[in-house]
Amino acid sequence: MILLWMIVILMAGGVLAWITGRVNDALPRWISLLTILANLALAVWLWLAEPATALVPKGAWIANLSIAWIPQWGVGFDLALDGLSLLMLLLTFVLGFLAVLVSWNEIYTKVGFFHFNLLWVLAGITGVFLTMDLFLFYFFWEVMLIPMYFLIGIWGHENRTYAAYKFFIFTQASGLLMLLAILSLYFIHGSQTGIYTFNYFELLGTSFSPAMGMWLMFGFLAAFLVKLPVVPFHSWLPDAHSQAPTAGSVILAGLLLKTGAYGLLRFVLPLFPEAAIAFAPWAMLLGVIGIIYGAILAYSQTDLKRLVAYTSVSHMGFVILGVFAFNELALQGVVMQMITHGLSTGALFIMAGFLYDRIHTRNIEKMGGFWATAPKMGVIALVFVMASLGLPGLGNFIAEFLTLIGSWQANNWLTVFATIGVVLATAYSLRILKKVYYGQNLTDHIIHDLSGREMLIMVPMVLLILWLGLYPQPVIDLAKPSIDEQLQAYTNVPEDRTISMEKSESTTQPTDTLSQLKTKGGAYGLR
Amino acid sequence: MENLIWLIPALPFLGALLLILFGLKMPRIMVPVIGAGSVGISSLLTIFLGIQFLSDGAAMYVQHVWTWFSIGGFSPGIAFHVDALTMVFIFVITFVGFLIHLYSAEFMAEDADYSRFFASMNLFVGSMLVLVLADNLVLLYLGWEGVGLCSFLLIGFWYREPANGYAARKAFIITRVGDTAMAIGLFLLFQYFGTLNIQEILTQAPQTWSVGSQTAVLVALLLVGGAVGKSAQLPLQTWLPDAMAGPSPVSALIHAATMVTAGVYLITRTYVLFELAPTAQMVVAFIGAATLLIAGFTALTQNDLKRVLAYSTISQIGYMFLALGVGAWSAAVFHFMIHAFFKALLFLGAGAVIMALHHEHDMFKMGGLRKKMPVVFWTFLIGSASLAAVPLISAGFYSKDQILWLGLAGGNGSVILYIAALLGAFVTSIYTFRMVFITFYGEEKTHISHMPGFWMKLPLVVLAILSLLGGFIELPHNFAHFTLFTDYLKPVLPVIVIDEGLATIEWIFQIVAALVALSGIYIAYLFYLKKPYLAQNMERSKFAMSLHRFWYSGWGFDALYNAVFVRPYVYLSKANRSDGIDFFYTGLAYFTQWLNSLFTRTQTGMLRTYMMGVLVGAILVVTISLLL
Amino acid sequence: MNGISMEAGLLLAAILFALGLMGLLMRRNIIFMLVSVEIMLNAAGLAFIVAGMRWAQPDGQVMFIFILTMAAAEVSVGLALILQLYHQLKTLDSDAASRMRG
Amino acid sequence: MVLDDFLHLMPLLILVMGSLITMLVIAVKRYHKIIYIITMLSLIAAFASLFEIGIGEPYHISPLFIVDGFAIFYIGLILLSSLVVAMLSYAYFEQREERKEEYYILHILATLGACVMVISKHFGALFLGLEVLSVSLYGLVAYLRTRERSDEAGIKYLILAAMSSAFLLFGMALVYAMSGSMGFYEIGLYLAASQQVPLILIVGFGLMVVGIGFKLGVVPFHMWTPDVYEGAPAPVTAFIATVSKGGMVAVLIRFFMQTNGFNYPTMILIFTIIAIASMFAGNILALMQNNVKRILAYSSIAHLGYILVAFLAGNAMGIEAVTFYLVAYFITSLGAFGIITLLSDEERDAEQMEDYRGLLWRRPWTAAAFTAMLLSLAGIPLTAGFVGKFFVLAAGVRTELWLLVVMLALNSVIGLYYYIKIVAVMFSQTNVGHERQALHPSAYLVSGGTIALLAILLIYVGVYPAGLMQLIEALIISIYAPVM
Repeated sequence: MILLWMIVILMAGGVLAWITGRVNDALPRWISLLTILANLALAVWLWLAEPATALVPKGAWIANLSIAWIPQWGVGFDLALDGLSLLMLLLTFVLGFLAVLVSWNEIYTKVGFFHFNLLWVLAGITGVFLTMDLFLFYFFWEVMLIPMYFLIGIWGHENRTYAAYKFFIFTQASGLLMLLAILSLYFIHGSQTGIYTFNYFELLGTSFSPAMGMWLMFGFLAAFLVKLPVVPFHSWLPDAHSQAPTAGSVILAGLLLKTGAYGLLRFVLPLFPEAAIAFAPWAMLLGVIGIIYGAILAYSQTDLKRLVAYTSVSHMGFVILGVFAFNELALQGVVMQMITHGLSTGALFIMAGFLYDRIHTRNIEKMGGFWATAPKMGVIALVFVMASLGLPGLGNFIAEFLTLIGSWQANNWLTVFATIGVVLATAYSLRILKKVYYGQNLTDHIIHDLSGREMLIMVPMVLLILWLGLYPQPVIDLAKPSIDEQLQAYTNVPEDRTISMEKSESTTQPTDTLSQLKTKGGAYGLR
Repeated sequence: MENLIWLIPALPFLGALLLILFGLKMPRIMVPVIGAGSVGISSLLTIFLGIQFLSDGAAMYVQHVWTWFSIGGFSPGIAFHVDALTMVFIFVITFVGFLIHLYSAEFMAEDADYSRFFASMNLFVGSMLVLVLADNLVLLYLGWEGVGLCSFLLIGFWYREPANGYAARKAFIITRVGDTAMAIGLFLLFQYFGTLNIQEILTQAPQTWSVGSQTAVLVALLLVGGAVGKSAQLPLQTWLPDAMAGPSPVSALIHAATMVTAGVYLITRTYVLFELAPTAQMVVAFIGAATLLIAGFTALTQNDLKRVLAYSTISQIGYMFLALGVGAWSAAVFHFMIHAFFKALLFLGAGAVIMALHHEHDMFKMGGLRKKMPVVFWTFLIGSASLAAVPLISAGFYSKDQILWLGLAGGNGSVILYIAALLGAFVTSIYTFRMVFITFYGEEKTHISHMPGFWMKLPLVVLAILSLLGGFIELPHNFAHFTLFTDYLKPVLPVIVIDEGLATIEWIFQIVAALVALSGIYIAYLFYLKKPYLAQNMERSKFAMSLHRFWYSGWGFDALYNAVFVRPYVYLSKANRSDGIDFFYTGLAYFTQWLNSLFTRTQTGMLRTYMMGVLVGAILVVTISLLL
Repeated sequence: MNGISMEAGLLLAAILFALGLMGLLMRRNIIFMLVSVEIMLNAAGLAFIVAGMRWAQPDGQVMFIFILTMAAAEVSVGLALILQLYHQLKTLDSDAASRMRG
Repeated sequence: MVLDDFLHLMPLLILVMGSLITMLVIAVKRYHKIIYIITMLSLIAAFASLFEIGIGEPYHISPLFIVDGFAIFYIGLILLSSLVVAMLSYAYFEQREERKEEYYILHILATLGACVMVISKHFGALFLGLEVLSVSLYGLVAYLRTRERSDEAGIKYLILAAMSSAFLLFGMALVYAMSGSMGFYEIGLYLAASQQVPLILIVGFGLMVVGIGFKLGVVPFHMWTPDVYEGAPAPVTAFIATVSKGGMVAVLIRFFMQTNGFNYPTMILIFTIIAIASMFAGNILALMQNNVKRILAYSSIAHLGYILVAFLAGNAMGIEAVTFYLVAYFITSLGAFGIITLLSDEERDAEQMEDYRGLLWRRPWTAAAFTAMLLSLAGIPLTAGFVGKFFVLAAGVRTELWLLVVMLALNSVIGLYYYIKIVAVMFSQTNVGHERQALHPSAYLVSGGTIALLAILLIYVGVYPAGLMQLIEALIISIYAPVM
């Protein structure tokens, strides 16, 4: 029931904010702040009430809820929460909270309507993370787009309309393909078992011909890969991210992209094991291409937000790389990546927003030497830049390290290239630092340092990213059961893609790895 | 005591934290107190720890602070491992570090970003300690990257100067290239052992791999990749000279004494893997040889005082690599320690000089400082003597002579290596004293603005003493059987086997080495003090000039890398700035628009057209139904 | 009228229909268009009658009467509209009535 | 028996009565409100009378009519939508100078015609209904005589409609000539009996397709739609978009069901081509259009294409999908045209994109409602349109019409663009430059209420479609019942 409440609270809060927005501007801000805080409290309570360690014996599911909705089609209003969803929810509410704070002094027009959209996006995202019914999933999947479209289209920067169209059309197109896949799955399952239902758990057992499985998986992938995004389906992202208002960018980068990753974990892996295994090498290849392509483009951008946008293209490459490595390390890495990337990129967008407040440009060629007058900002920027280049001690390192060490078990060469991507990451990340904070101040504006409110936003993020970097265990424990759940289908896959604890004795004779490399893990599919 | 190990790295971190949080608010005097104080305390702790370690003769201390993360049996911890090898390193890091902090307290006193400086320095000392204390490779990697970050911050410390920013970035990126190789090495190790705990790997490796197994070679080489990056060896040496953009204490601490020797530490730490991979070890030896020569010759031609020192650092680390390559583990570590002393000393001295001549770096604008700054001069002279390995009196002689000797007589030693090392020694003594003579002799060219005070002199003196006496704890066999250092390291590092045939005639080689060093000094004296015109004459010849230019540019590596990697990458990136893939989608959009304009033409608004449409439709429908 | 085969009758109707269609397409004067439409309708009616003859049922004629009435109604409305249009356009050229397009 | 006939024809009879009464009242005294009320009453009464008819066995009034659940549902749908149109019309015509009263007569008669089509099971009845509908539509389209666009639209519609019905009739004649009967069912029997279907008959069917296609406004018989939509008064446009097309769809379904035309690949092929062509033509034509009425016209072409996809599925689910989608589409387009009506003033209809610039900040609720309608047309969740599209896709996927389904998906993406374009305009800032042509409609409670009602209905169906689906299932079932 509490799950339903989370969504209802957000939606109600949104409507309330809209209505009160006509009275004055302060109210909606406070309302949405409180709404999100309430949900955050709920989520935290859920977490503390369920010590992660207790999950392991009694299965992954912490809480669930099922209400009949469209019985004719076997559509139910099924919500369920496991470690993964809980983590995503926590991230959602934290970032939502920050998004509200960020827009506090940024949004002055139509404040009420703004917060309505903000809260409804969050509601949609929450729904996506919670639902266990494919119809409902698609429903929420679409619901979260409209308000996002408005956020970009109304409060965005100069080129907002174009960006909004692009975002909307890309996501819609891919979503419809997923819808087709969902429907076919529905009918296939129905014709096999006679039970026509969209329920996730029912559909899990469905079996189909390899070709069919492939097609269905592509249907789902279409939606998730566009959302993630994976090169070459990424071109909506830079526009959307750079044109959206700060809060919008934060939610886009921090949450919307994660719905794609979540979809991969929750649906693609367990529903289509054979197809996934067959497709794995190509998916990982896409991931690597994404990592490198994103990094290369990020390096030459002059629009700060656009630069950061391309860095997320690069970082999301790690996600798909890890997902299709099918082992615990990699998936843990992916989950970490989802969270830490949400924080670090979110923070970078917020910093960009702060700078935009001060000098009214996003062009880094016009910046420089801000460290002199804004040391606090500099230090915090330093932290998150380092996070984005994966400096150990910060959360992103754990994520990337686990992802890579996991994907190495599956495919050596691709992992090597992915690792090279880290060097490129260094190049573009340091470029931010150098262009913005080093050198001489070229603007005539005097850059004043972070205000109290801004510190209130940034400091928690710094603490979180440090915590995740130095003691990520709680997160890992929380995610473990659900990751095991997703991996069930892969426990009987070829030995060489499971992580090689027992390798040490299995290969005591002098083995010639160089020749093994090509035959390892996902790579066999490439032949 | 061994439960307090964690304090050693923790204290500098604490200092850094305090300085970051309150650095801007606290009174100026507090900054060095916290900065130097924290390092000082941890150096004291180190000394206590060392005393206890020696007294109770334990093989190693291990302290497990907390489990970093734990997934399916893979659980690297925040855990510290202390053994003889580590002791040497943490001693050097904390003690030399402390001295340099003291020095900086005065050296940086005028700088606006006083607290930022000390914060970064403390952060560095902390990370460096983590690096050497780590008991697993992941934690080591943390320290490894941490020092990289601090080096980046401190090279770019004077950030208003764009050049410094570039230098900092260059350093970070190039070392990151090496780190990537190292990371892949870690993946490979994990794949085979399912753990990254150093000791476990070292014990399991011999059972897993036989000597010469390809995997072992691969792993070793990947680790070497990391090492050459950090230690500025071929082919990744180009960043270190530019790194001199940082303040002199930084160069002393990071780019001479400690960080750049991390590579040496890494290889020594994982020596078992290298013994399993002779090929890789050979590679290390030859990298060392090549580097020490190239860097040496480059140093000959530099005018910038600090760049000379930078290249000499590269070349000295080359010696260490050579030693590692031939399996003279303890010799390498010994040279590391001695080098830390005298090179730190030299940089600090250079710093004092540069500061005195208000930030003048060019040697040829200096001169005649011998009388003006006696303390600096004498300490600098001692340091140079040690660097040039002046026989018997200087510590450098003992450490380097050992390497020369083992390079020939050691297990994997060979004549080529020996000759390279010898030639290197010769060049070293030339450029060292070239530096000394040009800087301190001759007539004064620039007015002296600032004389070093007590806090700057003290470290100089202490380090000078160390670089004189430090050598006597390890004497060549034929002097007296007095080898404290090797014996001390014996539990950790195997003692190298010596070709007994040569052992009898070791004294010949010692004399050769001594003569080489002295003759080098004499040549320097001849060219740069007695008969300067000789040098000018030589430089007039076309060949010499081009050679000079070539060496001056550091054998053209920078140009090469720019041409091969940097420019193409930047070009590619800029060329594709507006994302080629996007054109496909925009093209799609335009196509539909074009279709629209096409279709719109059918809506003429005229009845005739519409009726025509209906008729055509009818005909089509009928024909279709008739055809089928 | 037993001599005539149904095919012949239908053929005649078809020809008539085609003629009407041609007129409709070739004429630009709206009134003539209206007339041509009438012809087409009558062709249809004729076809019905022929068909009715074949099956010896009254239905054909019934339909024909329907068609006639409907045609009448259509013409009346049509003429009224044409009148209005003429007031505005001062012409009966159908192409003139093309202000809505695109 | 005869009495029973009357009972079953009650709704139609009431409508006839209504039209007559209005005529008489006008003869006595022109009084807009009275006429309006009479119209409303007769429509409501007709609707109420539907509940008198039990949904038992299909009731045949041989040879022309059949009254079954299917018919009842569609009649109900038609009556309700024409009721809504009437409600909107009052405000619209109140602020216009022409004589308003005759409008209602024509309105009722058109509705009557549509109802006749729905219950027809015989060419004669079909023809009657069709013509009653069309002839009164000629009048309605050109009702605002003084506007040249209106007349132009009228004349175009008249000529083309006449032409197409000529085709239809000729086709019917040919079919009759071959099969010897005009009842759908008998024709079905004949087809079933004859193993080799005669050529002429096929040609006949082909010609009939022309007539049907024209009324549905599908490619290539679609060209009239934008002009007529633009020229006709907004309420009439709404009527054309809903009632007349709905009636035709009903006939199409019944005809196919009773002649089980789904067994004839030729027909399937033809309709497949038509469906795909309509989807593409409609959406692409609308893409750059700036006249809202024309946009809706083009989009209606596309939507008919979507409906055909479900129709081609051919099975029970398909028919249900068609019906459901039709309902959703009725609600939506009534709402959309309703809002156009609402915003129109005496000079002209609010059809230019500019009229909607910044509407959200001028009339937030209207804008919100319009947004909802547009999103529903685009098939975005929380609206009826989404469920409708989902249903259609489901039907298509079930019978594995992959080509059609993918085309549908692709097209709804293209369609997205122009719906969103309108929304974007409504949300964009108003700058003073556009004040010049801002319309000043006089607000009427009844129209506003209607819109609100429709919006709520839209959301309700979108969020909880189960109820409507039950109703449809319950009523539609009769269409499969074997006839006599």
